[in-house]
Amino acid sequence: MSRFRRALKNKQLVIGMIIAIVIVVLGIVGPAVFGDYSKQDLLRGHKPVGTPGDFFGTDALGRSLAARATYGIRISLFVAISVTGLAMVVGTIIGLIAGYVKGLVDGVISLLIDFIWGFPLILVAVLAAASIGSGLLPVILAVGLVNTVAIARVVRGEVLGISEKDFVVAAKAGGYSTMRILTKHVAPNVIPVALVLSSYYVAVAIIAEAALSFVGLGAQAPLPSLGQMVSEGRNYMRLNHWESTIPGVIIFAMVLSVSLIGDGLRDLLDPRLRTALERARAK
Amino acid sequence: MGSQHHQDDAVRAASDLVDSYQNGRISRRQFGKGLIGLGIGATAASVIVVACGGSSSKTKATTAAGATENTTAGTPKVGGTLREGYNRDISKLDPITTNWYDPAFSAIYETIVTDDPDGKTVAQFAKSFTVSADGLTYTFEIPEGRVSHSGGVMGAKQIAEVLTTIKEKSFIGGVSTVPMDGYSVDGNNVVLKMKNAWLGALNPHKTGYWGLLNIDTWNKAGGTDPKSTYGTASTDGTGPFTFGEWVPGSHCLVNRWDKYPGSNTPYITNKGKAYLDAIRWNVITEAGQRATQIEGGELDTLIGPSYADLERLKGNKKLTVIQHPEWSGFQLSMNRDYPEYFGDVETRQGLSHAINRQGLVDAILFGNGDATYGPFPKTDRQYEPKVEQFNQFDIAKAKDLLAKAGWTAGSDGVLTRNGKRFEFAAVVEDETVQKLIAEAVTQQFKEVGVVSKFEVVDRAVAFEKESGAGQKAAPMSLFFWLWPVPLDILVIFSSSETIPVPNFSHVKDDKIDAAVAEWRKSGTPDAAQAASSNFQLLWAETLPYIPLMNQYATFVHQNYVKGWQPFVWLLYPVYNDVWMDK
Amino acid sequence: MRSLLKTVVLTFLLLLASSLAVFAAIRLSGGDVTAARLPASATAADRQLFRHQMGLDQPILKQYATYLGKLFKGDLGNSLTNSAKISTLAVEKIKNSLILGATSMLLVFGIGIPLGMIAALKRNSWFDTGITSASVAGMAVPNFWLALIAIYFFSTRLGWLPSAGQGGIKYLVLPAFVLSAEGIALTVRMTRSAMLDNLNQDFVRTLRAAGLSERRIYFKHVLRNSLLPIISLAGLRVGQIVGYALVVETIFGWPGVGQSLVNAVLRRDYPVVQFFSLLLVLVVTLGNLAASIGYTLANPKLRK
Amino acid sequence: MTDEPLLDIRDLSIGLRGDGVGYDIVRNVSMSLYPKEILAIVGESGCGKSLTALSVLALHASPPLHITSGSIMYDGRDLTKVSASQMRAVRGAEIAMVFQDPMSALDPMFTAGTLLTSAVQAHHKVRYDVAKSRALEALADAGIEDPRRRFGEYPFQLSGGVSQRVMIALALINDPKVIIADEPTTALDVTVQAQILDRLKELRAERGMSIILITHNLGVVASVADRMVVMYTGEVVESGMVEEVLATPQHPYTKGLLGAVPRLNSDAATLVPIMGRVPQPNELPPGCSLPIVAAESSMSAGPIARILRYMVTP
Repeated sequence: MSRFRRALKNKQLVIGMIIAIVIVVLGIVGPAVFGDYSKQDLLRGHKPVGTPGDFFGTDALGRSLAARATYGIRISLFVAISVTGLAMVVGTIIGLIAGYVKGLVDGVISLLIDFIWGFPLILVAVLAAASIGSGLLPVILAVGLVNTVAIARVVRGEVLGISEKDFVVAAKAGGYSTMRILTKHVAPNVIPVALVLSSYYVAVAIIAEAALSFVGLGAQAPLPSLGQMVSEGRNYMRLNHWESTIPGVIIFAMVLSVSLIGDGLRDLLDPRLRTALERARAK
Repeated sequence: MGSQHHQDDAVRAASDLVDSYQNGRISRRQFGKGLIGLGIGATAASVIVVACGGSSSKTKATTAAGATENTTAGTPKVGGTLREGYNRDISKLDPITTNWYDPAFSAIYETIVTDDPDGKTVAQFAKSFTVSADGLTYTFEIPEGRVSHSGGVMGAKQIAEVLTTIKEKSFIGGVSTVPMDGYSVDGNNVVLKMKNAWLGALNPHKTGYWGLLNIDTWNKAGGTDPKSTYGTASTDGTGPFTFGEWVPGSHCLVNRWDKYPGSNTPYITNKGKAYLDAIRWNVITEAGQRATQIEGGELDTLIGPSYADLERLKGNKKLTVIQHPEWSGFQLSMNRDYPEYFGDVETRQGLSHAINRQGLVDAILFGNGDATYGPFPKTDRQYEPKVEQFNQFDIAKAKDLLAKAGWTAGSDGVLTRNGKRFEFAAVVEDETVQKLIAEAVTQQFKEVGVVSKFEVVDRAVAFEKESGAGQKAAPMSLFFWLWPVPLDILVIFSSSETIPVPNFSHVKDDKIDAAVAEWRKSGTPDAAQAASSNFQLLWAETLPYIPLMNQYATFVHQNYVKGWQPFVWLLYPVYNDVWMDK
Repeated sequence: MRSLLKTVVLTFLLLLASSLAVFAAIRLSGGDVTAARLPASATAADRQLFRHQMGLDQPILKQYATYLGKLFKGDLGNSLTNSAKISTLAVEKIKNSLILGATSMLLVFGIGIPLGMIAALKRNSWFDTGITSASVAGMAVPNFWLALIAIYFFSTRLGWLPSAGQGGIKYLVLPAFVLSAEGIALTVRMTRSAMLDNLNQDFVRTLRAAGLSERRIYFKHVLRNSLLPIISLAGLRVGQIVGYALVVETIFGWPGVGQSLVNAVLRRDYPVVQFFSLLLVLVVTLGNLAASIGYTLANPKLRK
Repeated sequence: MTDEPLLDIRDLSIGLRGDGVGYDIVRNVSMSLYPKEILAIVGESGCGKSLTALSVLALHASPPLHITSGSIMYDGRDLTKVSASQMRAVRGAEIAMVFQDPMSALDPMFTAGTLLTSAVQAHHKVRYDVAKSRALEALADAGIEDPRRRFGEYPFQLSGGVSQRVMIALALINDPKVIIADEPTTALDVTVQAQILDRLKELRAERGMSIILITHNLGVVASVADRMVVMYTGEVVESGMVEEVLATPQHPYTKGLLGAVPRLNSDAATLVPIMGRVPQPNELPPGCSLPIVAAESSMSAGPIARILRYMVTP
């Protein structure tokens, strides 16, 4: 209860959660409420927000901006959350192994991790698109790889610190199996860090998906990705800026909400973890 | 006498109609209807109008005041760099190996003949030219003492060699299939011998692909080798400007050639070297930015602003907007190597009737274009208006035809025939207008239960995907073709000789082949018109391709730019007359 | 210093490995130039001959070795799209990207560090709140959208700055700011928290007790300590700039490596993709290396 | 010893303000430092002794800590009321401090020499070479054997003992009248502790300085200090000459402290721990600070208890 109350007192967390809930709800019910995102009406193109009959405006082909944007949220959330979630699981396991086993295994893993971590997600995604072609797949692969590595890196660092701690040393001395020590003693201490970090990587993933779609290497038309909507809308900034404003604001709000949630969770955490997070999120 | 009188009335009526259309009082559609109402085809009307001293294809120039400005008025000033915005990336500046040509071609190169603003063929590099009475021999008189930019001699021998090289080695030279025996030298003349008389013989020669260059320089730089530096690091033409710099994706710069002896072309008023010091084409692929840049004074001239910005540009007092219809257009190929989809005519017609062409023109081009129902745009001299009986937007008819072809809707609404769903992949070039058309068409097909999935690719990749043999080619592609004379080029899109390129639909149809052959043999205007009408109607009915629309070419210049006059017969402005009053 | 040498050697090896990975990915992914170079009508035998001539039938490692060999001789091959020599293209593009990238790096640190310092110094003031909120927003706003907004206001509406293209300094302003926006926000944040952290360190009290002026403590001691984490992550800033340059150059029509790479990927112009991606991998790697060298040099503990 | 105190702290209270809390951590503390004497302030961690010392040079974290009442008289001035620049002139030049943990109290990015010369130049407009020679002197004065070498070394290269000597050099360098040493030996091992304390005593003799020595180690007090002040929960509970206080402690807390000191001649088993913990100021019943040793045995609960247990158990 006290933890919950403390969370409620954290403004960043509360605001972030509210925005996130609104966006998730929009992504879930939006397409049902606003109808078919591909339905066009060529005579009703470029309508601004507030037009009777097309309250949230339309794009060049008279398609509902609201229907498209909410469907875009779905795509974005799918890529960002599911892939980062997977990355968290894999990254945590790799980090646990590297940090705990040490030696050559750790040497090789951490060398690779450090190397890949230095690469910007967008470059990796573009290279992926160059080798397997445009679409959501290269974005998913790139987000998966970079986020796995990023999480593994931090988890490894945490594990290195924790495995020096008395309770782990004691557990080792007590003859517990490595598996048991990792799962019962080490993992519970690093998973919160991995979780909070993931929220930042979700933000990175949302931006990467949008940016890739914006330049035409991500989601392909007529699938309405937010980045692609911004890209299509930019030709009509003067005519009807909503075509790029609506998806633009949504991307902004999504990234902002996850960042705020991340910051809020970080503040709720042990200050010892804060430094680690602060450094890790510098990415 | 009576009949003469009747014709005068018709001429006046047509002339008024053309006038109304040109001044924007009536729409293209009304114009077309008006012509039909008068009982004359557009082709006839344009002939009449030309006879009257007007021109149906005259370029429209509007300023904010609504007045048409004489853009060549005043005493030319020498100097300055013209900054021209261009909506495409600039291809390499080699006429022979490029598959697309850009405005810099008309600054660097001259062609042997060209079109004048009235569409009449006139000499450009040649001093003069003649056609034999049987239409089998074209003789071009080559001026003496002309050299290329590098100083190389450009005599009859050299010119014949260039033309032969173009004919034999260039991709475009190959597909243009002019029925010719070849070029030869006769003293100061270059002689073109035809296999049979054909009205279209000179048309390819007016395009940038036939730009005259110094063949020795070209060979030395590497010829057709992909590693050739010709057109990327240097060029060697005879035009008023020389190669300066070419940075793909960014810009291209040419400088005045001070040894330019002046133009032979009658309508070019500047008979000496160019006024401008240099011209720089800036590649601006972002549609919205093109208008912003010319409004901001960062550009002097602009080719192809976004249609979304057009009204605003027309309202700008500092700018002049010039528009004319493009010969080129948008078509949908239907690969016959997939007969399960496109093998029968009812299916093709069903798909075609599902398309709301006027809607596309209105929504995507903001009305700056025409729906097309046959292969040619309405502005073409030999346009056959009867094609408009076909391919009108009619969902019910579309559904009927598809049902007649044996397609039945499945539980999810998607049509199925013999267990095969009507669902196929398609290809579209990565360009704003084409992408939007593809998205719109996808949805329109969906309305009749057909699922198309367009993949957006670059122009080069699209070409690759369109041109694959057999099942390797995409089942459908949306493409925009570029050529100032559709008659010459569209026939080969459907000829069985040109599978897989550029007959992207892989059509093998005896009737169409016969129509093409007939057209290639037409030596007189009447024969040409008859062959052309036959071909157009056949195309519109049997649909080797689904015609969509053509767009208006749009040009914008600052009012201080003089002599920059793009006209309908050429793709790009001519630069020798251009000067800036600032 | 020894560990630095190790880092350099390892980085070089990893660079080589990753360049091979990029090479192989592009080659194996159907990035066979045959289809692009030969006309569609070419026969299977023609294709086989072409592949042999181009060395495409060799094992990938051998092809890679050949490629590297040519690379070191300065033969980068030709673009498939316009046949231009890549070495000719590259010079101009690299120059442009360097101008934009270096300006952005300057902005990231030249603006980010001072703003972060002021925010830390005046913590909890309206200025601090403003800067901190702006940096949160700055990290969340997608830069391609920021670019559109910036173009809309500064070029389209106000007409102050050109929206695209190249020319004088004024052409550089918008792309450089958009490219560096997120980096500035992050640097502000990091600087602020590092400054605040260090202000609470024991050594600050010692210096105060010795009678040093606040200004000297702040600008010499606290700043120098706070720069360490900023330097250690400067490599990431390089990476970030490189990554975002792919998008930002495209929007502003800035003819640099990023724009060329994206276009080449869209066009499947593999020789260009190959060279420019290797180049960017190199830049990112060198950026990280430079940052770790900088960190070593700035940190007395590692320097000795 | 004259009767005139060099430094006179009167009724000093320091409060914590902010975030809806407000209470005094140090209450009505008075103590005087006379010329050439070593005054020890004794008490457990958290009793306010360091805070009192820090407040002399206004080095307490402010905000959230504020001096709420009282005065600190030095050289005819009330240091609680001087301006920031006047205070800066006092720091290091008149009153210097030596801190507890030398490893973290020295700026890791600068050499010992830079720190020392900066300290000189903060008070005197002298050339660098002058400052440098003073720094070398100070290092020698602080008992460092190879001053030239140490001058160019970074804190991480110095051992704990040497670091603390550098700190002392830093305190000595501007020849102050008072040195406040806040647990200067806690972080050091025993032999080094003795050397440092001896050095402080010598300095007092050589230079005639006054020293305030903050410690919780009564052994140190007994061997070094002249007078002592015992603080408990933010208040002074006992003060007087060292011999007297140690011989006849009046206050139960002082007695408790004495009982907790291991003696060489006694059996380890007789070591008496002080039960419980120092109550937090906000936990004290109003007006009373005498549940002196709250014999609290609930050490198994609460985070602080956990930390304590962690610290107590080996």
